[in-house]
Amino acid sequence: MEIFPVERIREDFPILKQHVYGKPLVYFDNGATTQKPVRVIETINRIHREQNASIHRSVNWMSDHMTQLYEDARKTIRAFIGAGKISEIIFTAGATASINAVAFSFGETFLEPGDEVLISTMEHHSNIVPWQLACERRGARLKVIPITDAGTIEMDAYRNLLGDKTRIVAVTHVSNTLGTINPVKEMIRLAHERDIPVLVDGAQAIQHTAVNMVDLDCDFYVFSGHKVYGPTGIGILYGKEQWLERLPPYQGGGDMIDRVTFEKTTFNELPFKFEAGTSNYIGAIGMAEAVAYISEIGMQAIHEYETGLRDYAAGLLSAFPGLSQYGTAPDKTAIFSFVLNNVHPFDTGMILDKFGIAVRTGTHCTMPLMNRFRIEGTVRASLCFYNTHQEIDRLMEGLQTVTDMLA
Amino acid sequence: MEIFPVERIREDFPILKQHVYGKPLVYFDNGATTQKPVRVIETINRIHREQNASIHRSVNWMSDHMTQLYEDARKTIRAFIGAGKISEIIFTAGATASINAVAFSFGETFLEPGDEVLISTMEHHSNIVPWQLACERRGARLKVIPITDAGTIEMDAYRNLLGDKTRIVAVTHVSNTLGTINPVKEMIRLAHERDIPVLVDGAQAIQHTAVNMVDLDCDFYVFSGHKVYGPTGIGILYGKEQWLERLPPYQGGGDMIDRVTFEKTTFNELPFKFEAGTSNYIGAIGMAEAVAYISEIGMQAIHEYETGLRDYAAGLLSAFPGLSQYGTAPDKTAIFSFVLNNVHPFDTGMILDKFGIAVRTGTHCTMPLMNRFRIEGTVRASLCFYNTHQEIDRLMEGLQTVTDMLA
Amino acid sequence: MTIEAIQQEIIEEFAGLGEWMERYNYLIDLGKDLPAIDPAFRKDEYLIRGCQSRVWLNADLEGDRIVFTADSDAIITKGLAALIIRVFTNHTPAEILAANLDFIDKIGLKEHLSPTRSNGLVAMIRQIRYYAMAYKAKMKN
Amino acid sequence: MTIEAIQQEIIEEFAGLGEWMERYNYLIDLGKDLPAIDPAFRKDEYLIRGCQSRVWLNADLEGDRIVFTADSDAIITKGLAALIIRVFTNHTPAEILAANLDFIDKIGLKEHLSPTRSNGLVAMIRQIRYYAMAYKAKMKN
Ligand SMILES: Cc1ncc(COP(=O)(O)O)c(C=O)c1O
Ligand SMILES: Cc1ncc(COP(=O)(O)O)c(C=O)c1O
Repeated sequence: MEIFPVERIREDFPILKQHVYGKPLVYFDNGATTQKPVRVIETINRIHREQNASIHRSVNWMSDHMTQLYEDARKTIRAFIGAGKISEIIFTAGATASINAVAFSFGETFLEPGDEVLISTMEHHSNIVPWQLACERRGARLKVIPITDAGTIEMDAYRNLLGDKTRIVAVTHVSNTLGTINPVKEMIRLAHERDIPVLVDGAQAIQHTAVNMVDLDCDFYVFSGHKVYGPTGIGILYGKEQWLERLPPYQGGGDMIDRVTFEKTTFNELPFKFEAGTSNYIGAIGMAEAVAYISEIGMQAIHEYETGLRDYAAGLLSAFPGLSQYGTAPDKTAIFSFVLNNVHPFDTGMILDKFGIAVRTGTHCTMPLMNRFRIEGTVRASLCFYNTHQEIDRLMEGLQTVTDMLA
Repeated sequence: MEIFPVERIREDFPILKQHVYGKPLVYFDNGATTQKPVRVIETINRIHREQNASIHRSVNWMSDHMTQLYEDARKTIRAFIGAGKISEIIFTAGATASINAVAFSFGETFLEPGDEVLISTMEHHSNIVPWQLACERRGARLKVIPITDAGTIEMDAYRNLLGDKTRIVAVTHVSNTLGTINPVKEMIRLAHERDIPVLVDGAQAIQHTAVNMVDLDCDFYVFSGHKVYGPTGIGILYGKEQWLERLPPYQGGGDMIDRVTFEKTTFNELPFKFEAGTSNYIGAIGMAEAVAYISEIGMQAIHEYETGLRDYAAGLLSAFPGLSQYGTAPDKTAIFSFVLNNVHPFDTGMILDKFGIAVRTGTHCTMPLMNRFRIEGTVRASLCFYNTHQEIDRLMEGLQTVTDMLA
Repeated sequence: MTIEAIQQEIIEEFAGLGEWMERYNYLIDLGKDLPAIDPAFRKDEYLIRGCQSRVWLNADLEGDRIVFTADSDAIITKGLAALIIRVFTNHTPAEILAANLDFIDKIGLKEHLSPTRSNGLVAMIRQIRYYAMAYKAKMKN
Repeated sequence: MTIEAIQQEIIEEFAGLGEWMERYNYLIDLGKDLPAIDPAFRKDEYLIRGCQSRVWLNADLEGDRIVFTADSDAIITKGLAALIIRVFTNHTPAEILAANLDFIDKIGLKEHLSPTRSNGLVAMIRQIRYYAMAYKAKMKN
């Protein structure tokens, strides 16, 4: 195996040179948002300076050109996630917007009173609340797949929960709090045996591992640009064409229509049916650039390097006295949630902050998961391929200081 | 009156130096999207390079700092539109997303079978389709205020249409096709006499004229960042607190909740209740920078200069043989919709394109308005404060060539 | 003449023309010369959707060859449609399906065939191929 | 002592401390020294919402002065809460409402009072003022 050129890669991310309180920044909050490589920054910059024009339905050269870049971005995303068709790639405002679109449109069409929507205990609020709202509107019920103490799906329980009333399964590919990589392919297979479609929340997976829609065979897959080294305000909804065609549009507005009269509106074809209003075309192009960047590094190389980081950090954290980890599945990403004995996560976070180490503390938008473990919150360090072993050492030093000061 | 320093202002917009087919770009498609001043471009650039971190619920310095910038952006927008409270300013993905949010949430709560929603003939599809969808869902009816041949609201008809069944009025402040500035203040007053709330679509007004929410007294006001010299993927929903508090949330996800259990979710306070998921915080800060920029130039100065441009262009276009203008209200912005006798708008647009003049042709997402005038489309030139009298001359030369070639 | 040869002929015609204005004038003339489509076909069923300038297209089988007629409400589009018709009409489905359409690029009008121009020509060419496929299938039976 | 004088006293205490670690250690000691709040007040009604570290606050009127007690589950927050209590407790509503709270900035802990820190202290101070307003109104009657 070649050595992963992490130092060279860090050069691509200007922000990694920042100092916080005079200390070099250790950015371990990648689960919240990722930093942007210079290619992405410069692409956005260049569009703003030289190319910006509104897309679609235009005769002028600049607009033609922007439209081309936007539709090329769609192709880049399609290739990146191995989707079958261009029309299956919908640009949204982010993962949350994507899930809301599906929960609403699917709910309106396929949820009846007494029906069930199946999610897991480890879902992010963005994959809970939209389904709660849809269930409430349609008189359907939310069912929850339990998890083990290690933070993995209880597969037997899952099999039993898949029932005649289950209309859709919505499950995260990777847990944003625990790092657990769920066996989504197997879960999809089991659901499909009963003709139940599956939405996979890929917000924490897409940046760490190669995904392939055709192979995974999921019905919907969602993620956010800002978590995959791209800009904010943009995300993806992948949906199988046969599903997207059957769903009513979510939002109304420009671009998503074919003809409008006051009596009746007919809708545009896919993917435009789900892209109401002026889309964030600059964001879309920026995201495609991010995806092109990590594709060049190679998802396999990223995965291997991050696995190395994970094992290194896991070893040190496990050996740290008085530290409890949440999420100890063998198959997980480099996300670590932990609590130091008798130390409030917030205190830990505040002291780490003084070391220039950016972590997140709290419930990580997974309150039901916190309830499952009967805790109020954790400290979360979430790593990615521009992080280093030395940075993990600095985290450990920081934790030692926290212990010295507080435990 | 001071002379408006248009040449100096043009220096702030790098893209205005571009050439198309070897000709200096004349950008007359500002109704579709506006260009970005260097301040906005550099703000986004700097955040990407030095400051990016996810906002809210964090203990680390970078995140604190980003949150501060984001909440400051909200304050800037509040001041810019003269809203009473910070909590009334909601960041959305754009005008279309804002209208969809209101149409959905208002519809769910206040629309019953037989109720009426009142819009005008000149609405953009983004202010038609969301209401159609809401009406369809709730069994309500869409009623339409007619307009005059000059392209103004028929006020008598409006008074008569305001009835016991009218639940909300949704009307554009400025028509994106005609340029008409509607008497929204008076329309709001009339609706309020009957306790009917009013949503104003400010997508084409906010960049051309000073607005004040308290003075206007509208209940909702929406606009897009990309049309007010800011980035794509960001917009504003202003809503009076008493309305926003009564509406259910639109989307579910992170940040908009207070507590989540699988049984019950309670929602966060305003404005967060309506900001589900990671918001486009970089877009929000970019938009605030844009708004700060035009505030410094001064909305009054912009308005006066643009009025001068409008009068100059209107005079030349009216004198042009065989040219029919649509939208001849005395009170209008520098948006011109026209058709040359026997020449398809698309042909006109294609030839103007070769002169480096970017206009838009077609229905401009206002098909019902096209039906009203019994036309298939128009050529639209939409100007703003960085445009010049010389550019208008170039448009006229272009139109002369179109006539020579085609009429 | 083969599809290839017709394209070559068009390329030579355009080679004699100067910059965009001459080319557009030529297209405009071609558009004016193209007879209006039979009113029976100027209907929604024959309309190519999703574009600003409307294009109507009809295809009839005469013997083993397809004869296309087309129209547009925009004259430059109509001129381009005339060229496309001239290339494809009176050929067998197999010839049409095998053809490599590259003349538009070579006569400097590429942007008109970019999928982002909403002039309907890309959709028109797609529709021509659909007709060819349909007639080919029909002829097999 | 006046609110102003207490703030001055705290500023002097901190002036003797070195960089952040000494300050935090001092806060931690203050937090540890602050007695746990009466369990009767460690309830949701007394909880300051919207923050990661939970802060409970109670206020009783003794004569014409308000006595505050507070608690937090995070120790640094609790130390800060102890300082804030020390400044405000045992003063009249009028004094509290007139006070200008600037010591936190001066002791170099400003970021803990930024409205973006979700430690609940900003909300705690707001709540202290609400109590003062409420008691002031009550005393008028
Ligand atoms: C009057 C009007 N309303 C709404 C919109 C929709 O704005 P956006 O596409 O940015 O959501 C537009 C812009 O196209 C508009 O001109
Ligand atoms: C697993 C998971 N799902 C969904 C989301 C929501 O993503 P966004 O906030 O970008 O919409 C997140 C990010 O916070 C996440 O981690």
